[in-house]
Amino acid sequence: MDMETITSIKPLLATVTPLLCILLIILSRRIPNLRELWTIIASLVTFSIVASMVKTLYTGKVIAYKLVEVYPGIDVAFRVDAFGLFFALLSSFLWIVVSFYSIGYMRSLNEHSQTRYYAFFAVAISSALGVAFSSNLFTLYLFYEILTVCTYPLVTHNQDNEARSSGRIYLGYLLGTSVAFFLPAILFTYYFAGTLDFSLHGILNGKASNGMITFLFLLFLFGIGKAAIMPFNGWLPRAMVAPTPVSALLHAVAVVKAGVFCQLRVYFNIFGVELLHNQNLDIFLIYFVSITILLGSLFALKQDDIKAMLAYSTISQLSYIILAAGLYSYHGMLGGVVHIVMHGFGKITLFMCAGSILCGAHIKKISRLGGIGRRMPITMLAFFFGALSVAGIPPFGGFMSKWFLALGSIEAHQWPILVVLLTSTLMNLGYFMPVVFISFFGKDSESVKRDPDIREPSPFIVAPLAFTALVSLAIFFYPYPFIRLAEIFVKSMMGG
Amino acid sequence: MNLTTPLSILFMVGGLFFFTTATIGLLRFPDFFARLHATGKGDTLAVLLSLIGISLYEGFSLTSLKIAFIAVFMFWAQPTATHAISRAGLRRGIKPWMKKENKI
Amino acid sequence: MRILSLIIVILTAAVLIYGTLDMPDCANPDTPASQHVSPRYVTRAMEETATHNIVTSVLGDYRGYDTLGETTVIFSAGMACILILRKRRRQ
Amino acid sequence: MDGFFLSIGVGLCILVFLALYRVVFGPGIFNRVAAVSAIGNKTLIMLLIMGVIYKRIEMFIDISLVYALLNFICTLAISKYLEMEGDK
Amino acid sequence: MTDQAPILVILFPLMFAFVTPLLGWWKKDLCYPWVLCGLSLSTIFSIITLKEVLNTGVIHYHLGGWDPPWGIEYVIDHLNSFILVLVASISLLVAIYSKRLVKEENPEKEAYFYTLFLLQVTGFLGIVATGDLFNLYVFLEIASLAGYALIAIGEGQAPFATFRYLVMGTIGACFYLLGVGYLYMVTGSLNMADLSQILPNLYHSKVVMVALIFFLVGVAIKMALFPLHAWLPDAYTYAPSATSALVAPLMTKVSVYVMIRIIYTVFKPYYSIEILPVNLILGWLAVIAILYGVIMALRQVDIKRMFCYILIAEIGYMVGGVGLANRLGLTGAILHIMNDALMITCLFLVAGAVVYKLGGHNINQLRDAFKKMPFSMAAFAVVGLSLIGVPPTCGFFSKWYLILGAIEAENWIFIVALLLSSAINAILFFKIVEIAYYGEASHDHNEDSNGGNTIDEAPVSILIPLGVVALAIILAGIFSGKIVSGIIQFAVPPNL
Amino acid sequence: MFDFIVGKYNYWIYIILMMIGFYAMMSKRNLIKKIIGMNIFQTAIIIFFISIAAKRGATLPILEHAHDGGEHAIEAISYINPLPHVLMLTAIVVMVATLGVALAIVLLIYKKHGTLEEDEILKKIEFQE
Amino acid sequence: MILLFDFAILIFVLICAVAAITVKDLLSSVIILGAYSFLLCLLWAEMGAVDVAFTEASVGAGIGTILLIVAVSKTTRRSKD
Amino acid sequence: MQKRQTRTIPRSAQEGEHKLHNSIVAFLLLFIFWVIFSGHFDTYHLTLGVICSLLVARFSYDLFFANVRVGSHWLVFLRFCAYMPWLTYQIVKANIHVAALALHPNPPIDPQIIRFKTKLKTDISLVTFANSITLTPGTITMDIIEGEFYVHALDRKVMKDLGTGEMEDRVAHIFMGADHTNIKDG
Amino acid sequence: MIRAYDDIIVKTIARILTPFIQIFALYVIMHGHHSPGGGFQGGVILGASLILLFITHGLKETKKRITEKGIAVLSSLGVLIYSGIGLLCIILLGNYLDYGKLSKLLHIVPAEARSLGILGIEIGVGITVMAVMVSIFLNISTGGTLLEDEEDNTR
Repeated sequence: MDMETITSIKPLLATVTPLLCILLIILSRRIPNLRELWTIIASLVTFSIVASMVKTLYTGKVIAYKLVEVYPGIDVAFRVDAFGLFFALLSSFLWIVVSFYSIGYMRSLNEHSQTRYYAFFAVAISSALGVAFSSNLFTLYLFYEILTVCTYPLVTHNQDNEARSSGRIYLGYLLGTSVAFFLPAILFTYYFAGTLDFSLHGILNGKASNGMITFLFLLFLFGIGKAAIMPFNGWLPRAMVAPTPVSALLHAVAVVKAGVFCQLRVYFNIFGVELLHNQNLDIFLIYFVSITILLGSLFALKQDDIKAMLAYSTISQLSYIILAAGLYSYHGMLGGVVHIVMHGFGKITLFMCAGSILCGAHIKKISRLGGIGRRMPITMLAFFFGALSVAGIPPFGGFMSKWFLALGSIEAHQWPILVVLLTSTLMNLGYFMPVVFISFFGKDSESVKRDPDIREPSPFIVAPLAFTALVSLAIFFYPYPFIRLAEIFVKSMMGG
Repeated sequence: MNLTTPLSILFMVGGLFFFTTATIGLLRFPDFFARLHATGKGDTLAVLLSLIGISLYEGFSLTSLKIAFIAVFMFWAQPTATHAISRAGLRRGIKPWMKKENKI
Repeated sequence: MRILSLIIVILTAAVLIYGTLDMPDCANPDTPASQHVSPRYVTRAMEETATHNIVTSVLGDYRGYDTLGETTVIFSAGMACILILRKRRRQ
Repeated sequence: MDGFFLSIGVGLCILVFLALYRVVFGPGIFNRVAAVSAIGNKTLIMLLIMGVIYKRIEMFIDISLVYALLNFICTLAISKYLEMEGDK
Repeated sequence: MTDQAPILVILFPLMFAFVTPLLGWWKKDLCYPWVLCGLSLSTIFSIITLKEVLNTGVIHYHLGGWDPPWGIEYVIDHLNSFILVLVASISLLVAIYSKRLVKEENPEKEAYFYTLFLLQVTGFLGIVATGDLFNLYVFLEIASLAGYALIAIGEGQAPFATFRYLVMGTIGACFYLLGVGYLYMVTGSLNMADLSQILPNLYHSKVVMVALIFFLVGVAIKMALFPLHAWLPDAYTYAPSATSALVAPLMTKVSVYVMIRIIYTVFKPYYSIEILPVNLILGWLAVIAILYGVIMALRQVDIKRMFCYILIAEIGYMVGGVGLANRLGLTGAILHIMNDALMITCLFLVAGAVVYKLGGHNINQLRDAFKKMPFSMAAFAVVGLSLIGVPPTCGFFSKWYLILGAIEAENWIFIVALLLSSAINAILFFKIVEIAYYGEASHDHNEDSNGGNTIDEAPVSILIPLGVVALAIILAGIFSGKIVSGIIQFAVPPNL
Repeated sequence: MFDFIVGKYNYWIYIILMMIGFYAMMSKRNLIKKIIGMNIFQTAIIIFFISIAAKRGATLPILEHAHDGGEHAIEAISYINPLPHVLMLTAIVVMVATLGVALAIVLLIYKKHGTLEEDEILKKIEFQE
Repeated sequence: MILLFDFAILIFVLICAVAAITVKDLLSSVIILGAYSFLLCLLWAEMGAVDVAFTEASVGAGIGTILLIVAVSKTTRRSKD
Repeated sequence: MQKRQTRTIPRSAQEGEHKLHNSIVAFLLLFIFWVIFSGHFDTYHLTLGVICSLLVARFSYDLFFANVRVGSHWLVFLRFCAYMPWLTYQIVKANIHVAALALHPNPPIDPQIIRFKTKLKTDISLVTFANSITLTPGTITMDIIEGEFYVHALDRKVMKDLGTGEMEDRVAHIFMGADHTNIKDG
Repeated sequence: MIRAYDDIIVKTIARILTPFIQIFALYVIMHGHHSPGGGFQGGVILGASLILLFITHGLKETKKRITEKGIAVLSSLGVLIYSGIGLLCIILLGNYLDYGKLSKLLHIVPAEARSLGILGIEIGVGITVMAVMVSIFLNISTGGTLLEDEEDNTR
C-alpha cells in the first residue's frame, strides 16, 4: 500500500505473546492460580503491545514485519493498518475481560481440562491477532485455518455426544468451505494477479475477466465460512454447546469477527471497492446479505434457548458489517467497520449474561427466566444494556454504527437497505425485550421458584459483564479511538 | 578327408540310432520300469557313441579329454539316476507290468 | 476373473505385437543395439581388461556395479529366506 | 560336415519332440521323470553339436557337463522326494 | 572425500548390511547401533552431496572409471540429491524408531531384519542415484526383495498379502525390464542421458512408444497407481510396524521419482506429453486414484489400512502433478514427494506406536488415545492437518503448487478432486480424532475421564523420530519457499 | 508377409510365451502355479533380450586367437553383442532370487493356512474375520 | 543362429510352457518346468549366449527346479488347476 | 517301513598316515582334473589350480575314500580298466537287445523281479556291481536292502544270464585286493 | 527331504562325485575369463554339490562339514570381498570398482589389474552365491528349523 511503512517487530510480538503464554500455562498446569495468572498477564501484555501501535497508526503510517518467505513472492508477513489494528484492539481488549470471566465461570461450574481450555484459548487469540495483522491473503488464510482448528477443542470442550456432533458440524462447515472455496479462490487470485499482497485498491483490477471476477467473488463470499452468511450459517448455533466464555469471545468476537474481517479485507484490499462497484457486485452483495440479516433475526425470534437466540442474532448482525463492503459510500463503510466494535461489546455482554444466568440459576431457556431479574439485577441490567446496544438504540454504541450504515445506504441510494435495517432493528427489539421484560416483570417461573439459591454468581463473572455493559454505553459518548482508526482506513481507501 | 571323419560319422549315426530306439522304447514299452530300461541303457550308450564321434571329429586334444570326462560322468551317473528312479517307483508301490499269464 | 485376466493378457499381447512391427529383424547384424555401445566392448575388452570372455569383462568391469547389485540381490534373497522361515526350536 | 551335424541335430530334435509326448502326457510322475532325463541326454549331445557348428566346442563342453551334472542332481532330488512322499 | 560422496551414500548402508548378520552371530546388541551408524553416515554424505550439487551443479560419478555410455554412471542433480537426503534421513528415523518394535515383534531375527532393512534402504538410494536404466532395475529388485521379506514376517495374513505383492511386483519389474529392452533394441544404449540424446530421432518408432507404455505400467505397479493398487492395502496393513513405516513412504515416492525421470529425462516432454497423451491418462488416473483412495479410506475401520488408502490417494496427487506437465505442477509433485514422504512416515510411525502400546490397529483401539499417548496423538494431529492442507504444515504447500499448476493446465477436474479429497481427509481425521479424544460414544464422559487418565506413552525411541517427523512437517511447510527456490526449481527440467 | 513373420519369429514366440506366463500368474489359483507362471514370464523376457543380441554370421562373444597379440584385428561385427547377455545374467539371478523368496513365502502361507489354493485361502481368511 | 534349430526349440519351449501350467499335478508341473529350462538353455546356447546358457543350466534347470521340488515336498502336490 | 540303514561318511576311517596319504592322492586327482579342464599351462593358472585343488582336497578328501584305505588302489584301478571292455561289450549287447525290443512289432516283454544275495561287501564294489547290472542287458537294479539285490529284468532269458553270477565274480575280482574292512560308522 | 538317503549306490556315487563337482565349480569360477562361466555359475555349482551331499547324506552328516554359522559367514564374506575390492579402489584414489587403480598396488599394467580385479569379484560372487543357495535350500527343505527330523515332530 502506498503509505509510509515502518518495520517493527510489534505485530509479531503481539501474535507470539499468547503462544508463549501457552508454554507457561502447560508448565504450571498443577497450580490453577498461577495458570490463570499467566493468562491474565499475557492478555494484558498483548493488549498493551497492540495499543502501543495505535499512536503510530494515527500518524498515518503502517507497520510491517516480514517473517519468512514460503514461496517466491509470498511471505508470511505482518502488516498493521488501521483496519487490522482496529480488529486487534477489540480482540485483545476483550481477551482481558473474558479471561477474568473465564476464571469465574470455569471455577463455578468446576469444569474439567481447564489447562487445555486456557491453552487453546490463547492459540485462538493469537491466530485472531494474526488474521488482523496479516499482510497478504496467504498469511490471512494461514491464521484463519489455525483459528478454525484450535477452536475445535474449545467448542467440543464438554466431550459429550452433543459436543461431538456439534464439533463435527463446526469443522465440517468451516474446513469444508475454506478448503473447497477459500483455498481455490486464493489460488485463482494468485494465478491471475500474480501476488497476494493486500493493496488499497485491490489487486484484481483488470487482471481477470468479468466472469472470473464474479466467480472469485462467489468463492470468497461462501469460502469464508466464519462470516456465517446464510447458506453456511449452520455451524454457529451448533457451536453454542461450548462453555459460555468460549461462545462469548470466540463466537461473538474472535471467530466470527475474524470471518467478517476477512470478508471485508478481501472486498476492500483484494477486489477493491471500485471493482466491486463497477461489476455491480456490490448490489448483489448487499441484497444477498440482507436476506441473512432478515432471516437471522427471524430465526432468532423463534428460539427459546438464550444462547441459540444470541447466535442467530449474531448471524444477522454480522451481515450488517458485510454491508460495509457493498455500500459504496463513505458512511456505509465506516458504519460497517465500526459495527465490528459496537456489536462486539454488545454481544459479549449478552453472552456473558447468558453464562452468568447459567452459573447463577442453571437456566438456559428464555421461557424459564420469569422473575430472574429480581434475583440477579446486575446481570439482567447488563443484559438490557447489551440488548439495546445490539439493537441500535441510543445512547448505546450500537446506535452509532447503525446510524452510519443508514447514512451510507442513503448516500448509495439504496433505499431498500434502509427498510431492511429498520425492520431488523424492530425484530432485534422483538426478541430481546421479552427477555428483559419477563425477567424483571414476569411471574417467577417454576425453576426460579424451586431454587432459592439463585443469586448473582461470583464477582469474577459479574464484574466483567457489568464492565462491558458500561463500555457499550460509554462508547457511544467516547468512540474516538475506534472511529478515528476506522476513518483513517476508510479515508485512505476512498481518498486514494 | 582323413580317417577320423568317416569314423566319427559312423559313431554319430550309431548314437542317433540308439537314441531313436531308446525314444521309441520310451514311447512303446508298457510300463514305467520297462521304459526305464530303454532310457537307462539306450541313452547311456548313445551318449557315449555321440561323444566319441564328436571328439574324433574335433581331433585329439585336451578337448577330447574333457569330452571323455563327460563320458565317464555319464557312465556313472546315468545308471545311478535310473536306479534311483526305479527304486523310488518300487518303494512307492508301483506294480511292475507283468504278462497276463504271470499275473495269476 | 479368468475372463478379465484373459482380456488383460490379450491387450498386453496386442501392445507387444504392435511394438514388434517396427523392430529390426531377428539376428540382423546392423541393428542399432549392436552399433552404439557394444562395439567398444568387443573391440577393446581385451586391451582394457585382459579378458577373453567379453561377457565376463563387461559383467565384472564395465558394468561391475550391476554385478554388485546382482550379488546383493542374491544376498538379500538368502537373508530374506532366513528371515521368513528360520525359527529356533524352543528349548 | 556341418550339414551332417545339422542333420544329426535335427534328428535329435525330432526325438526330443517324441519324448516330449511322455513329458506332457506320460501317465504319472515317474514316466515324466524318465522322459525328462532322456530329453536331458539328447540335449546334452545337441549342445555339443552346436559347439561343433559354432566351431567353438571347448566353450560348450563346460555347459554340457554342468547340464549333465544338474540333470543328475535334479533326478536324484525328485526320486528322493518320491521315495519320501509316503513317509510323511 | 567429497568427490566420492555420491557412491558413499549408497555404499554405507550396503556394506553395513553385509556386516550386520555377522554382528548378529557375534554380539546381537551391536546390530542396532551399527545400523544407526551406517544410516547416519549415509545421511551425512547425502547432505554433503546435496551441498556439492547446490554449489557446483550436477555431479557425474563414473563407476569403475568408465565413461558413461559404456560404464554405469551416477548422475546426481538437484532432484536426485534432494530425494537422496529425504530417503536417507527418513530411513534413519525409521531405524531409530524400529528398536523396540523389532525387539517385540522379531526378537530372534533382529540381525536379519536390520540387514534387510539396510538393503532396502540401499535399494531406494540406488534407484534414486543412478543414471543407468538397467542399474535402476537391479536396485529396484534389491528394494523389492528386501521389502517382500520384511513384509512377509508380519502378522495375520501378511504372507498371503506379500505373495500377491510379490507377484504384482514381479510383473511390474518385468515390464520395466521389457521397457529397458525395447529402448535398448532401438538405441543400443542404457544410459539415461545418452538415451535422451538419441531418442528424439526415433520418436516415430512404435517400439519407443511401447517401451514408454511398459515403463509407465511397470512403475505404476510399483507405486500402486489406481487400477494397479490392489496389492498395497493388504501388504502394508499386515506388515510389521517398522517395515510399513519404511516401505510405505519410500517405495511409492521412489517410484514416482522414477516416473518423473522417465517422462522428463529419458523421454523429452515433447514426446511423452505432446505426441503421446501420457499426461491426459495420468491426469485421469490420478483423479480416480485420489477419489477412490479417500473414499475407500473413509470406509475402513483399521487405521493402518486407512492410511494405506490415504497413501493411494496421495500417489494420485503426485502422479497428477507429473501429469500436469507444467513447471508448477511438477514443482508441486516434487515438493509433494517430500511432504508426502514425511506425512506417510509420520502416519505409519503413529500407527506403530499405537500398535505397540494399545495392541492393535483397529480404530476402536484408539479410544482415549489422546489421554494415554498425548505426544503420539499430537503428532498425529499435525500430520492430519497436513493431509487436510492446513497452512503452516507442509501438505498445504504442495497442494498449493498442484492447484496452481492445474489452473495453468486448465485441468479443473483435478482441482475438484484435490479439494474434495482435502475435505474428505478432514472428515477422516476428525473421525479418528473424535474417537481418540472422546473414547466411546456411548460412554458418559465423566466415567471415561476417570478411567484411562494415566499417561502411557510409547518409549522414547519411538517418540523421538515421531517428534522429529512431526516437526519436520511443520518446518517443511514454513520453509517450503526456501526449498522450492533453492532446490526444486532447479530440479524441474528447464524445457518445461 | 511371410518374410515379415519369419523374420521376427522369435519375437512372436516370446510374446506368446510371455502371455502364457502372464495368464498363469493372473488366473491360476494355485500359488506354485503362479510361481511357475512367473518363471515363464521372466524367461520370456530373457528370450527377448537374447534375441536382440543375436547376429547372423557372428560367433560367441568370447575372443578367439587369444595369444597372437593383436595380429587379428577384432571386428565388432563378428562377435555377438555381449551386453544383453550381461543384462540377462543379472536378470536370471534376480529370477532365482525371487523364486527363492517366493517359495519361502509359499511355505509360510502353507503353514498358516494349510492350503495353496488362492480361493481356499481367501475363504479361510474371511472365515477368520 | 541356426534357423531350423531355433524354430524347433522355440516350439518345444512353448509346448513345455503350456504343459507346465496346465498339468494338474504340481510335481509334474515342476518337472516339466525343469525340461523347459533345459530347452531354454539349449536355445540360448544355440543363439550364441553361452554364458546365459550356462547360467540357465545351473540355475533354471538345477537350483530352481530343486528348490521347487523341495518346496512342493514341504507343502502339497495337490492343485486344482 | 523297513529299518533304515544309514551310512555316514566316517572321518574316523582316516587316521594319521592314511589321512595324509589320502589327501595327497585326492589332491593329485583333483589337480589332474583341473589341468585337463583348464587347458592353460602358465604359472598363473597352475597356481590357481594348486590352490583350488588344495582347498577341495582339504574340504572333501574323505569323500573319495570313505571306507577303504588307498593302499591297493592302483591295482584295483588296473583291474577296473581290464573290466571295462567286457562291460562295454555287455552294454552294446544290452542296447541291441533294447533296440530289438523297441523295434519289435509286438515286444516280447515278460518282466520279472529277481532277488538275490551278494557276497560283495564294500561300497564301491556294490556300486560297481549295481551299475553294471543296470547297464547290462535287460536288467535294472531297483533296490539293495541289507545286501540283497532287487533286480527288474525284462524277460526270463536275461534273468538266467544274471543267475550265472559271472558279473558278480568279475566285480569281486576287481576289488579283491582292496581292504575289505567295512568300518562300522560311528 | 533332508534325511539321509538309505541307498548305498546313490550315496557312494554322490560322495565320489562331490569333490569333482567342487573342483569343476572352482574351475568355472576361475576361468570365467576364457570360457563361459564365472562367479555366479561356479557358485551355483558349488552350492549344488553341497545340496547333493545334503540330499544324499542327510542333514546331520553334512552339517559336520558346513555349519549354519559357516554358511552365514560365507554369504557375508563373499559380498564383503566384492565391495571391499571396490572400496580398495576408492582408497587408491580411484572411483568405486575402478580396478585399474589396483595396478599401483600390484605393480602390473592396468589391464592385468583389471583382469585380477574381475577374478577377485568373481570369487566373492561365487562364495556368496554358494552360501546363499545352500541356505535357501536348507531353509526351505527343513521349513526353517535346520533340523533333520522336523517332520517327525510336527506330524
